[in-house]
This record gives sequence, structure tokens and C-alpha cells, in this order.
Amino acid sequence: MSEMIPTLTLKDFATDQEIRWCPGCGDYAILKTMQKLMPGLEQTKENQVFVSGIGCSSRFPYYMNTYGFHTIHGRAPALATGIKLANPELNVWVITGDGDGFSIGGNHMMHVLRRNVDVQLLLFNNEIYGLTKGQYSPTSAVGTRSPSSPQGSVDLPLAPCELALGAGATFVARSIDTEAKHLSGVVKLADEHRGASFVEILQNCPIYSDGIFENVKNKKLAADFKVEVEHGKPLVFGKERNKGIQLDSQALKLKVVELSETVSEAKLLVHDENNKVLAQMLSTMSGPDFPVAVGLIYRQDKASYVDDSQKQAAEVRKNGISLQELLNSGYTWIVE
Amino acid sequence: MSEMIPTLTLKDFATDQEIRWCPGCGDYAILKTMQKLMPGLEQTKENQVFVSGIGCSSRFPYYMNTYGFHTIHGRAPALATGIKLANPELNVWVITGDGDGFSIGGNHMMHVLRRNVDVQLLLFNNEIYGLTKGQYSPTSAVGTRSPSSPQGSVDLPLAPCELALGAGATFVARSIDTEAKHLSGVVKLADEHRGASFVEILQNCPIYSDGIFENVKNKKLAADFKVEVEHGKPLVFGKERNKGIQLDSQALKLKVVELSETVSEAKLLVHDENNKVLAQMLSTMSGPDFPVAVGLIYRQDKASYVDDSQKQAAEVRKNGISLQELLNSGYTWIVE
Amino acid sequence: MELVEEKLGEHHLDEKHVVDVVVRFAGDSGDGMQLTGSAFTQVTALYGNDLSTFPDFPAEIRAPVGATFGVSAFQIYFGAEDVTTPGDEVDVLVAMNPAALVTNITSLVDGGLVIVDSGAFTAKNLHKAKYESNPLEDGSLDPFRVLDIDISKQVLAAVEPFGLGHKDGLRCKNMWTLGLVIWLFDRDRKPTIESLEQKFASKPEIAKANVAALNAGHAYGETAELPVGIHLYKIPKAHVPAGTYRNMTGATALAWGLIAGGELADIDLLFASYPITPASNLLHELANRKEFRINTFQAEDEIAAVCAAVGASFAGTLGVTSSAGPGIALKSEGIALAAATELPLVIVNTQRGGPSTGLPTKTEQSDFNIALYGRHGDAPMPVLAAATPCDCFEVAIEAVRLATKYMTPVMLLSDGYLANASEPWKIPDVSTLQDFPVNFHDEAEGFKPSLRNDETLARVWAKPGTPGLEHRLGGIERSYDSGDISYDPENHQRMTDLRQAKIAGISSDIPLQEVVLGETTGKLAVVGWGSTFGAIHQAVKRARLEGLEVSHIQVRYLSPLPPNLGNLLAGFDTVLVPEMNTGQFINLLRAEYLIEAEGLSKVSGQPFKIGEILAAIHKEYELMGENP
Amino acid sequence: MELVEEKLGEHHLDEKHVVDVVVRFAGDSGDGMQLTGSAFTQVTALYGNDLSTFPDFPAEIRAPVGATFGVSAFQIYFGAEDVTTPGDEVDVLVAMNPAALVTNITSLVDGGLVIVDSGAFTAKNLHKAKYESNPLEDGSLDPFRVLDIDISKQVLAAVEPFGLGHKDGLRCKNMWTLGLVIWLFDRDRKPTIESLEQKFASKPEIAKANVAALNAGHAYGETAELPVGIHLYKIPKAHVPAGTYRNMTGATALAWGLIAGGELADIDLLFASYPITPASNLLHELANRKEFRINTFQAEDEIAAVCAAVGASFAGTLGVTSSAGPGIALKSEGIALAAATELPLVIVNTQRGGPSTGLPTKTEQSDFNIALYGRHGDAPMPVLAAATPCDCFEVAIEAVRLATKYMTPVMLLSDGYLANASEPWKIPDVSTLQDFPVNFHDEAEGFKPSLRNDETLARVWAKPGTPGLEHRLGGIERSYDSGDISYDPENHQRMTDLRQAKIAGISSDIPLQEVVLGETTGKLAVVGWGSTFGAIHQAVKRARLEGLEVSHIQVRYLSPLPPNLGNLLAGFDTVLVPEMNTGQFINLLRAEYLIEAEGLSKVSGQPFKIGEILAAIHKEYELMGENP
Ligand SMILES: Cc1ncc(C[n+]2csc(CCOP(=O)(O)OP(=O)(O)O)c2C)c(N)n1
Ligand SMILES: Cc1ncc(C[n+]2csc(CCOP(=O)(O)OP(=O)(O)O)c2C)c(N)n1
Ligand code: SF4
Ligand code: SF4
Ligand SMILES: [Mg+2]
Ligand SMILES: [Mg+2]
Repeated sequence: MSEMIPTLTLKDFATDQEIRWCPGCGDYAILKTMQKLMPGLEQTKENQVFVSGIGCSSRFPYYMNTYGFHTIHGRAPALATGIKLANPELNVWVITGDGDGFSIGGNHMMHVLRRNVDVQLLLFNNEIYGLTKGQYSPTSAVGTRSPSSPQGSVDLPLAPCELALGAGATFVARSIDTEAKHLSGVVKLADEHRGASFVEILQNCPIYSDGIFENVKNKKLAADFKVEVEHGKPLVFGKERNKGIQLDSQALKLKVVELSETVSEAKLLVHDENNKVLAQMLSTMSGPDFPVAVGLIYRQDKASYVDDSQKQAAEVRKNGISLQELLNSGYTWIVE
Repeated sequence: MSEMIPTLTLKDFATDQEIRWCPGCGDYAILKTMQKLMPGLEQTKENQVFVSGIGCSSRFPYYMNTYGFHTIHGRAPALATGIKLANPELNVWVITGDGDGFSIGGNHMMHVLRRNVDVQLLLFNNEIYGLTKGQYSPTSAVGTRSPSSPQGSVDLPLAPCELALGAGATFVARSIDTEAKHLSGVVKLADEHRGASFVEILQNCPIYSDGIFENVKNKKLAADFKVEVEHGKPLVFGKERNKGIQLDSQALKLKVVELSETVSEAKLLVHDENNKVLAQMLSTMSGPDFPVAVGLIYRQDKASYVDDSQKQAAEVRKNGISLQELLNSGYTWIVE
Repeated sequence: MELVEEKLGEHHLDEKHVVDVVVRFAGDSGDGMQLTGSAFTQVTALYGNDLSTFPDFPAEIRAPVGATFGVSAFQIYFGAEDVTTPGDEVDVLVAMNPAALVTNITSLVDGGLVIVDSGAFTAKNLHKAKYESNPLEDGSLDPFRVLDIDISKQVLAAVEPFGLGHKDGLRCKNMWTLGLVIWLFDRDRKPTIESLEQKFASKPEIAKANVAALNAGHAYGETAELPVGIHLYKIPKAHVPAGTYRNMTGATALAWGLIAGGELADIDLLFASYPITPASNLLHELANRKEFRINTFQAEDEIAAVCAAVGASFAGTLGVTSSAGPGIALKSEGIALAAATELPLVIVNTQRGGPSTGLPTKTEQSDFNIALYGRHGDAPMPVLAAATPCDCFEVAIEAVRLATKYMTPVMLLSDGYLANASEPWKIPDVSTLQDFPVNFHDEAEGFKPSLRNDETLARVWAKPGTPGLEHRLGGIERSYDSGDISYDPENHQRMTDLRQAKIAGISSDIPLQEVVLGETTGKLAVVGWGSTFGAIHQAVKRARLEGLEVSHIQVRYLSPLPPNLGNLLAGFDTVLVPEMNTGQFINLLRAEYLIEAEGLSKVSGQPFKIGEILAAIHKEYELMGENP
Repeated sequence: MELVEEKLGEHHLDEKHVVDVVVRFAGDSGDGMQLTGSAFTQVTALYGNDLSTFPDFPAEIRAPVGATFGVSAFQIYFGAEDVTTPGDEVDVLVAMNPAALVTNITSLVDGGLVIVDSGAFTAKNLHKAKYESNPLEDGSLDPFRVLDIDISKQVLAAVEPFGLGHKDGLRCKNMWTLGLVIWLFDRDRKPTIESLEQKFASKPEIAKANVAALNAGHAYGETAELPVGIHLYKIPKAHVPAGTYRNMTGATALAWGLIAGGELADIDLLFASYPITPASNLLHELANRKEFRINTFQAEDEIAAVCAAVGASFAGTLGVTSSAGPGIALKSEGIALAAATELPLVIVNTQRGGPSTGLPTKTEQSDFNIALYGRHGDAPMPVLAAATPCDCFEVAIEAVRLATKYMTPVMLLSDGYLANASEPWKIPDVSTLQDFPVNFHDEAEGFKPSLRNDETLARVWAKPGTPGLEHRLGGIERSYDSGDISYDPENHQRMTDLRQAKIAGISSDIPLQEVVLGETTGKLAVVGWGSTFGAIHQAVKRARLEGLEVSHIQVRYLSPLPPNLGNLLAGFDTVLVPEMNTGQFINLLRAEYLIEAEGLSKVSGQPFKIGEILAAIHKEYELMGENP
């Protein structure tokens, strides 16, 4: 290349808006990671579009110096679908929260995944409604005390990745707000995936659900409470990389084993990102008995709705007629 | 029992309303089965409540001589939750279609399942919007030609049972409109389950999607194209019961095998209705390579939302105060 | 349609001077009545009559054979004068079975002609229609002239040579009947024969049988000895302007209007919708028109549909969404987002009987209120109403124009009647349509999303993908100056005032309100909106022929109202406002102009009859102390 | 509150005759201003003043320390006369840091007193507040009397003995300040000391430190040499009726009113809602009150919430749902289902700034239109508005009464201001509240779901679980006679008329419209609805003291309107309608009564000031050619 294209930096993706998250909010870290990631992505800045619903997390677009749309509660996937259908050149990101994406927005989330619309969906899961001051959400653990559940919530929570898989998602991954490198890697993969990519980001809300992800975030504990899954690699974890996941193929269940002379890494389950059954098992692993899986859990190539819709329209357009021809088509008669 | 309780019959559950389904519609068969089943259920007639949304299928309540509510499109699970919370004594049935339950109503479906509200949800899946004259639905196969998809639909369909499992359903089963005995058995189990029970009923719409379930309905073909799953029993099928399902535990995939001297029934996968991983595999089996699973696919005991909500309220009520006490509670002062 | 102001007397078919006729074909869902009606419409148009048609489908998908709720009908009103409704009462009723007879006979005028297939009057069918005795025999049809023919038998004989089975043979009954009716009104049956041959090109035997049946029916009329007073009628041709015509339903006209609007605005359209009666036709029509600059998206629900449309508009494609009743209610939050972010959006509301699920297949105008006031907060937007099937074309173009020019959602009101009714349309020359190309902003220098046009007050439209225009929009109140979020009280007041002024300002960009018929001042103005046009028009015409000082005003722009409307109405002693609701538009007129308008309300799921409006005109006249 | 009609002059704190005062506490979110305000309210109520308070939270959850958008304030208006608003302008401003000063100083009257913690006026904090120079030094506070004390230092000294760290010590700043203000107005600090001891019962050191800070602040007032004109003020006690009082916010009053309504109706309640600002408080309050006949359900969205409520009502429990702005829009279809099936339902709408997401934490009255007209089809329903925080209690009871008596949805309008504002409430004797027990139908003989009460026209309420009453309801139009689905045109007309007549008929079951203040005829009526009550009331009072012939009318029943309202308004030469929207209610009055009412519109997210309404009164007077 002889022409000099000025390379963009993180700063080019920051806006002049005062950031309105609480001090210590996990959203800051995610924002930073995303801003840093942007210059390295294939798409140009003017083709990046961030769409969100309503919630603390959904303020995200205001802080990204790209095109952005802070819409209405729960509907971002629907708007994103419209944007993508209108202009498939755009690279569309949906930023949502556990309330926005899975409470009020559950239906659109389900359908954007099923249709495999080519957008990236980043779910900031803090297991709480932050913006409305801390009510429990559909991902809150049973017993969560909140202003709307003073005696503790009784609703069983849902698992975002499991639901996404159930809805037919073709890309499912999980990462952690403050794990910049890991998060960045996962989001980059999501960006590259053609179709809907779903990324659950465990996000700490220091105000209303502080510490719920402590086990997987705390430098001392994390090694024992999370496992990084990687395609083709055995599922090893633990501070001394001394534990692993095995499949009990009779019971069709996973189990945690200690590595030892008799149990070598070779006997562990090897991650296969194309296996949905495995993905379902991994995505629902949870503490304290199991480590939480982070990384790219599942990926599959499938028809993308927007591509196919465009193709169909293009096909029809080949035999295009003019508006006048349309008006004159079919049965007409002349009055003189 | 010395007192004579007149036993009810199918006729007691029929209403005087003219049935407005098309001749040959699968809904007739389901209605008949349900009317027949009712007298044998534990709950009395006056405690049975049928709630539906909008669609051909959703007309069902008009034809059941019980309490019934034909509500608005997609919202029946939400109404049912309110009914059940208001009066847990009632036995609440939700009748819905693939459009009603999984297109517009997807969110409520997902949440009624996740909360495990004690209602029975019967999904009449005809893979089409019947009432609005045949547009494709979220369960229609890719390529479905319909008034709104004249060149064939491009949306990937969702699988109701898979989605239900992903949402955390604690009871998932499948049956067929015209298989009265099978359907009746499955629905009875659903009725007995404490929590949300989801039953997908493959329903033929002779007008808009005629024959899509021919393989599993046709007496000659069905044996080869469907497998009846039963807890603790090996997965055998075929006209001569000469085929079975095995688990490839390495690939974590199911496969169809021919029974032979070397491959005996003992080598087949045995159905375990409590295993969710298995349920996920079974629920997504589809033709032509795999038989379609019918029967009780998954069942699990979990906390029921209504029970727990009631318990919590009852607990609080033990220390009840009067309204006057409430008004006078906290800081007050007297003006003389 | 040209307005011929000639004396119109009450008429029956046996009068000499028959200028127009209402024919209604009714039969079982499977009897092909819609096809029959369309074919008759075709030959009638070609003959040179003005006409208006309305299909009357059963609410059920496919009712059992012979059931009253399965009767399908098609009504056509045609004549030598301007025809604007499918007619109040029926002059000729074709009833293919007892169910069709029992459900339609009440609309037949005394002395009208009823043609029945006596072969279908079996005990079983009579029972299904809940007849206790055979109406062909018990004298209950005495007030009418009855032509009872065993059509089934006639048909089977006619198609015998083509080797069709009994069932397929009977399928030709409708063509036999059509042949007879074509004879009755002296039309040319060639176009029908041609269409049949085209339609059944791959099944020549079927084509031949149908043609044979058609000819046989025609021949029957020519040769059989018919009862007294039944003979061939000659309805004079209408004086319609020269041009190429086609028949248009409101739904098709609306769909094509949207396509035309997109072309005139030089933009792509995304039509995002969720099926619902009676709005689905629009989705169906457009899904079939992707060769134009339009794509369709069948969303998971109405909320997703409106949101996808708003998303498309954000991305620089005009989002259009469409629904009816319950679906419109669901779109309210999404529409408000478009209003707040000042993005263009067209919402087509094909009104149906309410409230709640109401009467989905019936017509009503009861969404005026939700159209004008159905959003939380102060979120004004333009609302337009189409008056006739063909008017839908123009109004759709106008909706696209206003949405893109003023960066605002626009609601277009149609209804179940308009969508399905049809009338001849003089095909316009596309090159004469006024274009209004959209200018996307592309200048990065000094750009901010709050830039607006001084004159229209429209916000700038900056398309994602344009370098240097990166910006954020959202539903939180935004600074007038920068477009950033602003919680400032004064700014909120300013933006609220701005939104109001922008929409109010449109009133200077729309035509002045005209009087459709009559003087611009007088004793009584009948003021309508939407599909009441046809009935009001005929009623006012008749009243004027009686010598009454009545004028007809039909308002297309419901919000903002035309600037001269208040003065115009002030020129009349009395204002009568017929509406197919409990009186919604009239409240706006009263609030706006403080005039003592009188409402005429009809909420039965049925369009107004001409006679109903005429009666109300008479009543108003009496109240004014005048003798009508 | 009693209305004392004594001459009220413009006043400052240095006037002799100070009858009322507005104090505003402002500080960082972490400074405990809400607690300080509440404690001061408590001692003021006990002192015997009438009062009104309003907390002013930041929109953000937790802003960075020192940020202007993180300022939290609490305003109290108290005095010897009836107090109905938290006051227009502030007499005493407490500003704990530069951000609090800069965002609040504009509301301080000239000559007002500002108390600042000079210790917080560090360079860093000044910078965060975007001050270019220190306002304590640059003379910009010259128009005011300034009391700048290094409170931080004072506090640290006072709490030293209790061994708290620096940070915890500084936490007591608010109590020190409260002590000073308590001294300033000669209140008793014992109740505050008691609450502190109770609150920190488990942390006695903290309790002691706070009490010490409180006492130190008080002592400072007593002993320090204060600037000229700053001294102890004695505000005379108010003449309030005898009784037991408590302080009530609108949200709590509404919640308790619903509970009371349920008890009076002798039914259970299901409160189904989805969180949204500023409506969530109601959910929170009721989730804590399950010892009464109420359960709460946090639904997945607003549609599910309203639907669960309708489901509950079907099952024989009164469904109540609640939301604001966007959430209300989403409930429209569900509300229409309740209207069509004639089931009771209460919808509480705590209005906020619109359109779209708008200004969630600000107040507005712009949902009048959606409340009255926001449903597809003709679906009338009663709409009530609460006027004051305490009024919410009564209006909630009334909503329950109308919903159950007339089997209809009822919308209750509150707003963000009312929900959070508070005032003293004279606790009623529950046994004197009029009950209205619901009668569930239980007679199987002759039962059909379409049975209705001849007088109220209410449909029968038949509870699932009752043997013999099995029946089906639905949103499709139903036969007047049988309750079965009916597509019959005449039936639809009859049912539409019935629905309208039923709601219209309620107007004879509600109190006649009264005049709150002034004569029943006169020159000018100021007509308000909802939370504008307080400001209108004071403005009318002041105008009357000026000798103007002005009356105050506040409408609670917006639909149907009180039967005498038209006549009442006709008795005034001019009608002025202040609204926090672009003029929605006024359109109803104009349409209904054809009167030339004048609107006064304010849409800034802020309640009306007394002065704004007074100015409008003067203007109307001038327009009438009278000298105010
Ligand atoms: C239609 C509608 N309903 C409710 C709300 C109120 N609301 C705003 S954000 C939110 C929940 C946000 O939770 P989540 O998506 O988890 O985001 P977080 O704040 O935790 O990042 C709610 C209930 C709204 N703005 N609009
Ligand atoms: C809010 C709303 N949107 C759309 C409709 C129109 N509508 C009625 S039923 C239906 C689809 C029904 O499909 P399904 O649930 O599969 O039922 P089926 O008729 O196939 O039994 C639609 C789109 C409606 N009544 N209400
Ligand atoms: S409330 Fe929680 S999620 Fe929201 S900004 Fe504050 S810390 Fe972040
Ligand atoms: S359209 Fe299909 S599903 Fe509906 S009633 Fe007819 S056959 Fe049944
Ligand atoms: Mg959250
Ligand atoms: Mg279906």
C-alpha cells in the first residue's frame, strides 16, 4: 500500500460524553476493551453501529464514537435486524443487559438468534436490574433479596448461554468484564462469525450485586472456579492445572477429576466447539461443584438470514420491471 | 364412598358452540381426546381452566365446557400465571399454536417455563399461521412458500421442545394430534407434573400445511419415522422393531442402528427421562435420517413458582397486622 | 370518477330508466364466488360502466359445506353514473345454496331478482341453513322475482362432453351462472373466456368445460322462457375520462403507492410487518414485489416489526410497518421512539372492528383516537386517511413524502372495507408524479445530529456508513443544540415546543381543504374522513338533487388539519360528522373550532349505507326547522 | 390542611413576619441529604408546622464524588399556613460542596441564606463543578447571605472522641449541618437523637458520633458569632386539625390505598408489575406488604404484567398493574382485553417526562391522552387523577371501587412528582371508611356470563372454581344476550353502545365537582387536574388576596367527567387550564363544553411554580380588560 491510512487508536473510539456509570462498574472495563479492539477490526469506523436497549449497560453506545442507537427497552435485536436488512455492509453490535436482553427482550433475542441475523450480541450479565435501582432479574439466583423481592426471589433463573443454544444460536461464548485479553479475543471471534454471535459477559455491579462473580474474577480463586475452553484442547483447570473435566458417557454427565498419574490430560474431555451437546453441558456448568466455562463454547456455520433475504431479493430483481409496467400489468382496459 | 357422585363423560365437557375449524383439521382430534380425558383427571370440572391466545388452535377453550379464556395473541402464559397466582387450586391449561406460543408469545412462553409455573402448555404445532390464512411461522421449514414468503421462507426454524429445554422447562413431551391414546397418556402425565409441563402436539392443517407430518402420522410409514420414548426402555423403532438409537459417546451424537445378532437391544440407548442432555438430543432428532421422538422426553422435579410465592406470602401473613396498624406504623405525631 | 348530477329516481329492474344496478353473488366458500365476481367486474368495466365492488369473505378459514358461516359473497355496483359504494341494497342476488340465500336475502330490494340453484336446495342443505321449509316453495320469496333453475343439472349436461367427474363438473356451476348474468346485462363474455383459457392453460379439458358452462348459461338466458319481467337489461355506459384503466383494491393501491413513494423519494423501503387481518394483504402484495426497491420482513411480532422499521430508517432506508387493531396498540412505544429521535416511519393501520380482538374481518374507523393520541408523552405526528380504494395510492405516496421530508412517523389510516373493496383506476403516467428526493447529509464539517432544516424544522438524516458523521441517537430527551442527552428543563420545553411546531407546520405544506361536492358555504356540511367517502358522496348527491343545501367535505389530513378547515366549517349552519365509531373525529373538530357539530355514529362492523346518511341529512334539516 | 386566608406578603428571612420558609439541602449522593431532609421534616412536623417536601434525586445511580450530575437534594416548605407545594424559591440553601452550590444557587431568592461547607471547596471539587474561580471568594454570592463554615473540620473535631477514621468521621457532616439548621429554626432535636440511636443500635460508636455532630452543629449556632441578620427564627405553628399524623409520600399513600381498597372490597389483590422509574416504588412498597390480602408478581415485561393482572381478575382476585410512560404504552392491548371482557383492573400510571424514554426521573402530565384515548377500537374506561401525595390514598380506594363495581379497567394517574413528594397525613380511622364488598355470582340456575346489573350495567363476576358457572370469555365481540361470540352487526352496535353507556353512567356515581377555593361563579376559574393542585391552590389564594375574582377547581374524575362540570365552568367568564403537557385536558373541556378555555402549558419536567400560575392569572385578567 502506498497510500497512508492513518491508523486509528482507542481514543478515536471514545466520545466526548461524560460517562455516567457508577465508580467501579464493570461496564468501564468492557468499554475500554471494546474501544481498544475497534481499530483492529476489519470494518471501518463509519460502518460500525452499536445498538442498545435500556439499562446501565445499554448506555454503552453513547461512549463509542461510531454510529449508535440507544433505543427502547428490550428491542435492540429487532432494531438491529432492521438496520442490517437495510444495509448489510454495516457491522452491527447489540449491547444489552440481563434484564433488557432476557426479561422484556427475550422474544427478540430468541428470534434474532434463531434467524441467525449477522450481528454480535453482547450481554452484560450482572444478574440485576441496575438502572432501575437493583430489582432482581431473570438471571438472579433464587433467594436474591432486592427491593422487589424483600423476602428473597423465588423465580428460578435462566442461563443465558443455555437459552441461546436452545434458540438455535450459531455462536455462543462467555467472558468476564475485567479479563480484557480474554474478552477481546472472544469478541474478535464473534465479530468474525457470519451470523448471530452471542457473548455473555459476566459483569460486576458493585452497587447492587457486588461480588456475585467473585469466584471467577478473583485472581486467587479464579483458577479453581473457571475453565477456559478452547477448541481441540482438553478441559484442564485449577491453580496448578491439576483438575480437569471428564465425560461420564454412561450417565451423560460431566464430572470434575483431579489429574494424577492414572488420570492424565489425555483422559480428559477435549473441547469441540462444533458439538452442540457438549456446548449445552459446558454452558450450564456452575459453581461450586463445577468451574464456570469461559471462552468460545459453540460455533456452527449456518445460513444467515440477511444474506439469504438479500439473495432472494436480488434474484427477483434480475427480472425487474418499471413502476409504470407494474401499474399497467394484468388486466387493463381503455376508455376513449 | 357411600355418596353417589355422578361420573362425568366426554359430553359433559362439550359446549353448545358450533365448532369453527376446517373440515379435517387436526384440532378436532385433539379436542376429542381432551374432552375424553377430562372426566378421569383429579381436578373437578369447575376447577379446570383453559386459557388460550389467538389462532385456530386458540379457539379451543370455546369448545371445552370448563372455565375458559380466549385472550390476546401470545399472552396466554402470562394470563395463566396470573390466574394460577390468584387461585392455585385451579388446574390451568394453556392452549397455543406455533405462532401464538413461539412467535409473538415467545417471551411469555420462555418465562412461564423458567419460573416453572404449575400449568400445562399444549402447543398445537402445525408449522403455519392458520387463522391468518397461511403465512409461514417460526417453526416452518426453510423454503416454505406462503403468502408472505412467495419465494420460500429463508428464516431458520426453531424447535419448540429444544427451546423449552433451553428455557429450563421441567417437563417436555411430544405427541401427535390423531394418536388419541398416546396423546392422552402424555397429557395425563403433564397434568400430574407439578410445575410447567410443555407438550408439543404435531397437528395437521389440511388447508395450509397439509401432510408435513405425514411420515410420523401415516400408519405405513410412522413405525420407521418415529420412536416412542419411554423411561427405562431402550430406543427401538421400525416396522419390525428392527432399528434402534445408539449413543456415540465419543462424538456425543446419536446414531441409528439396525438390530442384528451383534447389535442387540441391550446395546441401545436406554431412555432416561431425567437426563437433560439426552432430552436435548432426543428432542432435536428429525427426519429423514432420524426418527422423531414422541412421548415424555424430559421430566424433573423443581421448585414451583406459585407454590413458593404462596409460601412466602403465607409466612409473612403469620405476623400480619391490621390496616389500622399499618397506617399508624412508623413515625407519627399527634396534633391536639 | 366524474360527478354526473342528473336526477336519480328510486328504481327497480322493471323500470325503464335503469342507470345502475347492484348484483351480489353468494355461495359456499368452495363455490368460487370471488372468481365469478371478479370476472363479472372485468366484463362490466370493459363494457364501460363505472363500478365499485366489495368481497365479503367468511370469517372462518374453511367452513363445512353448506354452513351459513361459510357463505362467501361478492357485491358489485355498476352503472352510468359515478359509483362510489358497492351499493346499499341488492337488485340481483345470486344464491348458490340455501345458506347463501338465508344470509343474503334481507339485502335484496322488494321486487329484486333472485337467481337460485334449485339443485342445491336439498333437505340436507336446507337443514344446514336452518330453514324449516323450502323457501322456494313456501312463498317466503313472494316479494321478489325468483329465477330458480337446477343449475347443477344444467351444468352437468353442459360439461358432459369433457369427461369430468361429477365433482369437477359441478365446479363449473359458477361459470354457468356467470354466463347467465352476463347475458342478463348484455356484456361481452370474450374476456372471461380468454382468462379461463389462460388460467387453465395446463388443463385444457377443464378450460373447455368451464367455457362450455359459461356459454350454456348464456344460451339459457337467450333461449329459455324466463318469468315475466325478466329480460335483458341495458345499463347505459358511464361518462368516464379517457385513459387506461384497471381494477384496484385498496390494499393493492396502498402497496403500489408505497413502492411509488419510495421511487419518488429515491430511497429503499423496508416493509416490516406481522400478519393480522385485515392488514396482511399488504404484506403479501409487497412480498411479491421485491423487484422494486423494497424488501419485506415478517417479524416475530408487531413490536419487532415497528422496531425493525425504525432500525431501517436509522440506517437510511425508509421503514414501513403495518397492522390493525391490537397490533397497532403494540406498536405505540416504537412509534414514540421514531417521534423522539425524529426518524421517518410510515405506519399503515388497516382498521377493523374493536375493541380487543373485536371483529377482525369487519370494518370500523375506531382507531382515530389511538392514531392521534395513542402515545405516552407529547408525541405528535401526522395522520392521514384514505377515502377510496384508489385514493390509497396517493395517500401512501403522501405518507412517504411527509415522513421523509419532516423526519417523522406518519400514520396512514385505511380500513377493512377499503382494503378489500375495488374500483376502476385510471392508471397514472408515472412520469407526471411529482418527486421529492431525499437528501442524505454527507458533510462531515460542522455535523451534529441535531442539525435541522430552518424551514421544515426537520432533523438531518445522516446515514450510517458515511465517514465523519458518526453519531448517537436515542429516546432520552436530547439537546436542541448538540443532540446529546440533556436533562435540562428549558431544553425539554424547547424540544417539546419544537416537536409540536414541526408537525403543526406541516399544515402549510398540504392542500387547502376542498369541498368535494356543493358550495363552500350553506346550510349543512357533511364532513367525513376515510372510507365513508363513497356513502357520504352519494347521500349528499341525492340530497342536493332533492334541492337541499348540503355540501360534502372529506378530510384526508387529520393531523395537522388543513389550515382553512375551521373557516370552511364556519360557513355552514350545521356540520354533520358521520363516523364508523362512537364519535372520535368530531371531538377533534369541536375542540379545535368550538363548533356545535353533530355526530352520526355507526359501529356495527358494516360501512354506512347511503340511505343512513341521507336520513341523517334529512333529520338535520328538520332540526334546523327546514323542510327537506 | 386548613386554608388560612391571611395576607401573605413577599418575604425574606430578615422580615419580622416570617410565616413560612423553604429550605433545601443539597450535597453529593453520598452526603446523606435525603436522610437529613427527612430528619428535619420530622422535627418540623412535630413542631407543629404544616409542610410539604420533595426529594430531588440524581438521575444516575451513583455518580463520581463531586460531580454535578451526582447532586442529591431535598426541599422542604414549612410554615404556619396551609402548605401545598415544596415552594417556588428557596430561602435557605444548604450546599455541601461546589457541585451542590452550582446546581442549586439559581433557586435561592435574593437575600436568601446559603450555608456552605467551605472545607469542601477544594480546587478539585471546584473543578468538578466547573467553577473557574471560588464562588466563596469571587463575589458571585454577593446577592445572598453566606454562612461559610469549614464543616468538615468542625465535624472531625466533634467526633474525635469516638475513634472513627477520617472517612467515617466526615460521614457525620450531615448531622452537624442538621444540628445547625435545627437551631436556626428553633426545633427540638430529641426525635433526631432518638432515631439515630435506634438506627445505629448495633453500632453505638457511630450513633454517638452522629449525635455529637448534631449537638456540635446546634451549639455552633448558639455560640458562634454569625454574620449580620442571621439569627434564630420562629415560624409560627400552623392551625392543623387535631389528630394523629404521619408523613406520607404519594407512592406509599397509593400503595396503602390499594391495600385499603382491597379490604373494603373484601377481595384479594394481585399486583403485577415490571420495574420502571418512577413507578417502581409502588412495587417495592407492596412487595413488603404481603401480610395484607395482596401478592406481588414481578413480570418479565409490562405486557405480561397487565396480562397476569387480567388473568387474576378473571380468577376472582383484583388485578392491579402499574407503570410509567413506555410501559403504559405496552399495556394498551391488555387493557383493551379487560375492557372488552368487562373484567376489573386497576392500572396505575406514574407519569414521567416523555416522549419515548424521555426524562424518566422528571415529572409530567403528558399521559392524559393515552389514558383517555390510547386503545384501539372504542374502549372507554374511567380515568382518575390524584392531586396530592395524600390524595393518592383516597383515589386508589376509589379506583378499586369503580373497577369492581363496574367491572371495568380504571386508570389512575399519578406522576413522578406526586410519587416522591410528601406531606403530613392525618391518619384516618379505618372503621369510618365506606366499604363496597364485591358479590361474586354463585347461582348456577340461569347463569350466563352476559348477565348484568340493570343499574350499573356491570357484567356479572363469576369465579372459576364455582360449580355450575363454567363459562368462556374472550376478546372477540360477544352476544349481548348469551355472551357467546357474535359477529352480528346489530349486536356489535348494541355492545358498543353498552360499553359507552356503562362508563358514561359512572358520572352519576361520583361526587359533583366542587370548587376548592373561591366562589362557584366569577371572572376566572383555574381548572387543574393531578399534581398541579398545590401550585394552583397557592396561586389562586394569592390572587384572591389581591382581590381577584378567581376560583380553583381541581378535577379528579377525568373520565367520565362530573355531571355538573359543564355548568360550573359556564359560570366563569374565563377558564384557565394549567397542565404539564402541551394542552391535553383542555381539549377535552373544549370538545365537551365548547368553551373558550385558555391553556397554560409547561413541559420542562418540573412542576409548576406558584408564581407561574399567578402570572398567568394576571395575564388572563389583563386580557379580560381588568386590572389585576
Ligand atoms: C418499556 C420499559 N420498561 C421498563 C423500563 C425500565 N427499565 C430500564 S432499564 C431496566 C432494567 C435494566 O436491567 P439490565 O438490562 O440488566 O441492565 P443493567 O442496568 O443491569 O445494565 C428497566 C426495567 C423501561 N425503560 N422501559
Ligand atoms: C396482536 C396480534 N397480532 C396478530 C394477530 C393476528 N393473528 C391471529 S392468530 C395468528 C397466528 C396464529 O398462528 P398459530 O398460533 O400457529 O395458530 P394456528 O392458527 O396455526 O392454530 C396471527 C398472526 C392478532 N390477532 N393479534
Ligand atoms: S448500578 Fe451497577 S451496573 Fe449500573 S452503573 Fe452502577 S455499578 Fe454499573
Ligand atoms: S386453517 Fe388449518 S389449523 Fe386452522 S382450522 Fe383450518 S385446518 Fe385447522
Ligand atoms: Mg443487569
Ligand atoms: Mg400454527
